[in-house]
Amino acid sequence: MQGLESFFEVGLNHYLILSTLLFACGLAGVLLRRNVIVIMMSIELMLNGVNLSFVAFSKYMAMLEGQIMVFFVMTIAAAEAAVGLALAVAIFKRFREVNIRYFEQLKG
Amino acid sequence: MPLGGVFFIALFVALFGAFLLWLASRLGVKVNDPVKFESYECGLPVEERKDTKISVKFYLTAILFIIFDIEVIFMYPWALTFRDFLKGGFGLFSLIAMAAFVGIFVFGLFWEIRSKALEWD
Amino acid sequence: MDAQFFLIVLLFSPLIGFLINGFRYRHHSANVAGIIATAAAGLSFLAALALVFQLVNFAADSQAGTSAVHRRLAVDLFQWLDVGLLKVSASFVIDPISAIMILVVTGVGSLIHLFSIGYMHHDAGAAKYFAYLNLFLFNMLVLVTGESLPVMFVGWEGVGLCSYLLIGFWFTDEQKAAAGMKAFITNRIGDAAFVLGMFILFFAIGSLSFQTLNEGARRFADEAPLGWLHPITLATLFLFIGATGKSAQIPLYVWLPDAMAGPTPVSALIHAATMVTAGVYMIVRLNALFMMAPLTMMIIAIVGALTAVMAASIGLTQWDIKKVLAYSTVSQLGYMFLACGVGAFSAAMFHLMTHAFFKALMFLGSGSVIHAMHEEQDIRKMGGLRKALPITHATFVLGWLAIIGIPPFAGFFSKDEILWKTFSSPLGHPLLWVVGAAGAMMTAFYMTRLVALTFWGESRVPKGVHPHESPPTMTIPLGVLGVLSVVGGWLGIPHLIGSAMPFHTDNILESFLAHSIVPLPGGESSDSSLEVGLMLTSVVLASAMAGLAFLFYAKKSTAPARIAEALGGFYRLVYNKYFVDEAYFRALINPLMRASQKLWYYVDVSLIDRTTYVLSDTIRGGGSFVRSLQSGNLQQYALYIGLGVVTVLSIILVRG
Amino acid sequence: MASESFLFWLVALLTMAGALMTVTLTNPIFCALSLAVTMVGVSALFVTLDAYFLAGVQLIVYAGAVMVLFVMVLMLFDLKHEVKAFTRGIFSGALKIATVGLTAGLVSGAIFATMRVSPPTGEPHLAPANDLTAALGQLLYSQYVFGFEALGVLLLVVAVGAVALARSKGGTHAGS
Amino acid sequence: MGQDFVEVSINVLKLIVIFLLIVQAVPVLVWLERRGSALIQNRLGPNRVGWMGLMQLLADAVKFLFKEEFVPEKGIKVLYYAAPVVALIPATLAFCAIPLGHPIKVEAFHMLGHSWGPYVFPFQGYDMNIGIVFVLGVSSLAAYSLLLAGWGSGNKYSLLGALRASSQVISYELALGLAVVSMVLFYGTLNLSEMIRQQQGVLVFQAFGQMISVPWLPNWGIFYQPIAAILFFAATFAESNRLPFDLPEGEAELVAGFHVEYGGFKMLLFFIGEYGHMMVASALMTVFFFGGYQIPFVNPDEVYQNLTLSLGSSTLASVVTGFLHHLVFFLKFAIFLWIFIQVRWTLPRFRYDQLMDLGWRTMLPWALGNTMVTALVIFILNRSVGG
Repeated sequence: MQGLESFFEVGLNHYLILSTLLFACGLAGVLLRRNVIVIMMSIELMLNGVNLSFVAFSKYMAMLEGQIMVFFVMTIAAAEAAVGLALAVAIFKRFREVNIRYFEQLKG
Repeated sequence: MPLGGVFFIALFVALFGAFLLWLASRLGVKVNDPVKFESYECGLPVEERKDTKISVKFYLTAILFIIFDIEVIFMYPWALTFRDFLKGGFGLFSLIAMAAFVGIFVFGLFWEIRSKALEWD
Repeated sequence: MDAQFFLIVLLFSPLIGFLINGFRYRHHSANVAGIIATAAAGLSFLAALALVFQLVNFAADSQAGTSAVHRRLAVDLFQWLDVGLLKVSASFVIDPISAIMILVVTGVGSLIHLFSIGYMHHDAGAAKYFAYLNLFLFNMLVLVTGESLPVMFVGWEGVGLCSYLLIGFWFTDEQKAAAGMKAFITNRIGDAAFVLGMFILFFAIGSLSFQTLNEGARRFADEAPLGWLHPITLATLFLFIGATGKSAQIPLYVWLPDAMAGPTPVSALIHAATMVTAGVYMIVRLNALFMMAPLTMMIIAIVGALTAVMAASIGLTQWDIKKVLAYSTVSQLGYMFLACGVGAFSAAMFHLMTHAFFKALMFLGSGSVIHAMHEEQDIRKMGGLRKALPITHATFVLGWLAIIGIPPFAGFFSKDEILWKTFSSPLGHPLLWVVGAAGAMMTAFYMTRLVALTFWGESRVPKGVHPHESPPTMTIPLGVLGVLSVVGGWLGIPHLIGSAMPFHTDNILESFLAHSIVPLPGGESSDSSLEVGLMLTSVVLASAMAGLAFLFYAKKSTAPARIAEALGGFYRLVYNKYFVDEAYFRALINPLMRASQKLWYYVDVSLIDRTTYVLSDTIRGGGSFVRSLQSGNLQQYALYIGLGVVTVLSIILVRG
Repeated sequence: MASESFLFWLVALLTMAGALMTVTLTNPIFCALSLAVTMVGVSALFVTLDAYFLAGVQLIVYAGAVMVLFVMVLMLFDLKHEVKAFTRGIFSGALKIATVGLTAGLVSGAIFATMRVSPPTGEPHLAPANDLTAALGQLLYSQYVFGFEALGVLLLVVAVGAVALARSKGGTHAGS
Repeated sequence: MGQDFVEVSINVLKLIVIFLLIVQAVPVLVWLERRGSALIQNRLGPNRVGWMGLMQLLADAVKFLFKEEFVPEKGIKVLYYAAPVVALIPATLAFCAIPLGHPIKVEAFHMLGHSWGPYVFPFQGYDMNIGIVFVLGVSSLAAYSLLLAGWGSGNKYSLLGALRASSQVISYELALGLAVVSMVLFYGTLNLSEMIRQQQGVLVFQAFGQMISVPWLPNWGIFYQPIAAILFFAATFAESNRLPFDLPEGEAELVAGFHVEYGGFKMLLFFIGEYGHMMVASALMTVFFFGGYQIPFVNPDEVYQNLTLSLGSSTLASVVTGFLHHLVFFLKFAIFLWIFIQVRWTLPRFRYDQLMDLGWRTMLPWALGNTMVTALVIFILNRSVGG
């Protein structure tokens, strides 16, 4: 009963697959959504997926470095959200919209 | 593992609240009156504008909160291990590392105060 | 306190002074900057004293056991380069040779810093000036204390840089800026040779540390005599070319007279006392290596002697007070090289030291004069300044007596030792002695001429100028250097005189240096009657020439003009410095520029540019295609990243 | 452990549902709320992986701060239901979906491929959970202390930059 | 959650009981608040229904239950209903993580033909090893209920109230977090039970290698960290939107803040949430600064041993110890709840700019300074010992 066993025995692979799926969801959001803020949320989703795999590896490989990495990633993600939203606010002030296409205006 | 407990009680509370709401909606009488469904604005006629003006300060406060919150969070593991560092003889190192961090923190805070980002009127 | 501490103080106190003045050069007044810089230099000098004291004590401690004392304080700061076989650590060494140098550099340097406070106090850029001066001191100390050629080269380049900066200090004057560039470029030629020499040495010996080099040189002792193409000969020749660049010898001496464009204290410090002696110092430092290459030694001796006499002859005709001193410096450096060339390294060091004292003194004196004369440098417009500038005059006279070799002043002992060694050393030759003695005579003549025209005789000062004595910050260094010019020579009193004196004084310097310097192969000649004879000869000749000059110039004689008339063309040749600059222009610089123009036209424009145009057109064509991909649509970019990820993942999966 | 597996599946389901709703719902506010659910779910997953402290940080930073910020901004903008939530273009849309699918598929494939090569050992070897947070702190403040200081500087820069950006022209709405 | 049936069921029961404790405490508190305010304002307060008006709240609850349920026209139904339910969760989850009494040890016993135990039941919902971080993390979710209510009502006043409330909550979370950091620094642990354990007996601390003992003071955190205590308590006032920080509900300007559109039982649920926050704050004050459930000067283990000797059964002794300490906890807890009420009727409300100023420019720097000074003092005191 391979299937049932993998249902009951949750291991590294389960977490990795879950993190892949989260990442893929986030990627789809980034590629397909129009709203800048939703895109940023999708990026957070991708980062969370990666964080999950870091923590899973950290447990199953018995290395705390993974968790340190996650700590750092969270910090940077929060910083990114802060700056990204500040940009979104600036764009919104200008165009009254948060469509990603307006960011093309920022092209140098 | 307390996780099960957490989930259980969260679910229980949610169901409890939902049940009470359901019960209340069952028990209460229904009287249809169109004015009742309007927004409550102290009895004056509802005034609605396309763009409700909301100060950017709320948003600014939230951004600064995120940033400073992370800096505070970073202090937790340090606070937890400070005595271990002391025992291991790295107390000064640890103290200086955190002092530098807090120095940056304080610099940021004072910058924000000086730039009047935290001023409400 | 250990040596490391003092060494760090020695090296870094000028650097810190430089940083303070350098970063705040807009804010400091001349006095504040000067005091900071002088304090830094003074601190460095104290550290140097402490180090030398340790070195001497070191000797006393271990003298009980063995007679051969190897005095050496080495400090290894950190590993600097580690490339394959080449391992260079930033290590510094204080041994008798560098001990003399650090004393001279920091001692004379401090005095000149002090002098500069008075000299530069009108100048707007004084803080910058002091910053450069401190930086120079730092680099010079790196140069003299460095334990390997690369470390020395750092200082070598550093002093070159400072020299450039300071010569062109008043860079708004185009001529002065050009003088700075000339010095820099001329030095570059020498530096290139220096680097080549380093390469050869690394290939031949496998290390660049002085100790290993000097020890490694002994390996070649069996192969002696080494031929022209032997790596050691070549390396030493290249190093010597480097030295001619830095120390202004034939053929690269042309920059030094022009370098007088810088402020006078700079001329005293860099272009008389310290930097220009770096070449001599380098050869002395590698004396064991140079001794292995007798052919190089011969060339050094000949070049030194020729430079000595040629520069002296030019000095006879110059009217600019600093130019005279500059040529005199070149000439004296020639003597040092002559000494090196004949294997009398300790004599070279001795002369280096005494020369630093009296030449710095004379430059500072000339600075004082120029200061008093409101930037006038022509000695024809001076005369009779003795009354207006009593202290300057008195100290200048001490310097004069020292340089022309009147006993018991410093110059007598050192110059006489060089001449005697030139005559007696197995590497020397009587002919070299003759050339050297001729140079000495000329030195006596032009120096007397300088003193006479400047200080004695009638005043030819223009009407509006009222010379005045300089402030104490300037006269105190003069006094100290004056004393040193008198007593400096007593460190190296020859055996002959020393043993005759009531209290038996030995040649302190020679015994101090004894273990750092390879003895001459043939041993010392000890023909004391000959030595006395030669000594008397040179003194008498010098005095005679000095007397002649005194008659010519102090007594308002028409003889010089008549002689110049009589010599005619030859006088003009000498007066125009043998047309060396012009010859260089005609033979080297102009052809080079013409060739460069041709190269530019045929190679650059026709070949390289055209190729690049074709390339750029191709790339532009490709770019316009790629540009269409770069639409500014962020999601499209994200898609590219995603596609890239997919590609990479596929490759990884497919390959296993 | 059946109960632990059950918890994992529960949380995983919650998390995935939140993630899917985040990218598919058309009202941005609901997207943000779904994402908050996902964050809480990820935090719970961290707990199942013994990363207690990180779970707490995840709650405080992501669920409590970042998502609150998102929700606040959305409310500030007063953005309601979007008619056109997704990008145009059938070809590019297909390409994008294909990319997403390929990424997920390839990574999963890689995971399964490596599982066949070396089956997961299953049992973790980390220290007991109580000391993990302390161990994390010790590692963070010794070996990674420079990264930590660098993050401090980064946060400073972000604080300054975000404020400068947000205040570039008064409030979000002209004249406020 | 436990090893076998008995343990799991007792743990589940415990959780439910704690939740019900919160829920049933609310009417009592409301009554207390009304009677208390009446006392302060020289009024009578509710006194008709039941003895001293104690039945008033029960009557109110029944009335709430029978009120009409409706959703405002512009409201978003899902969010509108979710908000009050969500308001309950953070406070409950946080309260469940706080130890309310001494753990109960149950010896092995026989029942239904099986042998069970031995068990140790912590006198709390669940013993988290990251205790305080969990509490803070869960509390930070409280902002959602505000925002959901504000947005879901479709009323601009409620949205404004929600934004103001959440801005206020997050502003004070920093000072709160920093006050906690200094406590973590002081105790060297994140676990709440461990913190309580460190406050046993009389005031004793080590300085420069010597033990200094103050026999007339209990070993409470407040004596080491008075500034942190003040900051923490002030910040919790703001966190639970109580006066003098009740700006979000400012009746005059914002009608009633984020819950303008709520009435009936939904409103009551918000009330439970708010009182829940108050209770969490009081409990945390007790745990951090006032020795938790411990009787001052007395070591709980000694109580347990003495009771074991006098009662004979260690299980019974443990149960008695647990509940005795729970009583002590409850007393301390009640004092803080009373302070909440007393303050509400004593202090006027802040202006919004004053509130933000206090949070960012006063409390945050003080909390930072307190943390660094704490670290420095710990460093200096410990340094001279070992060198």
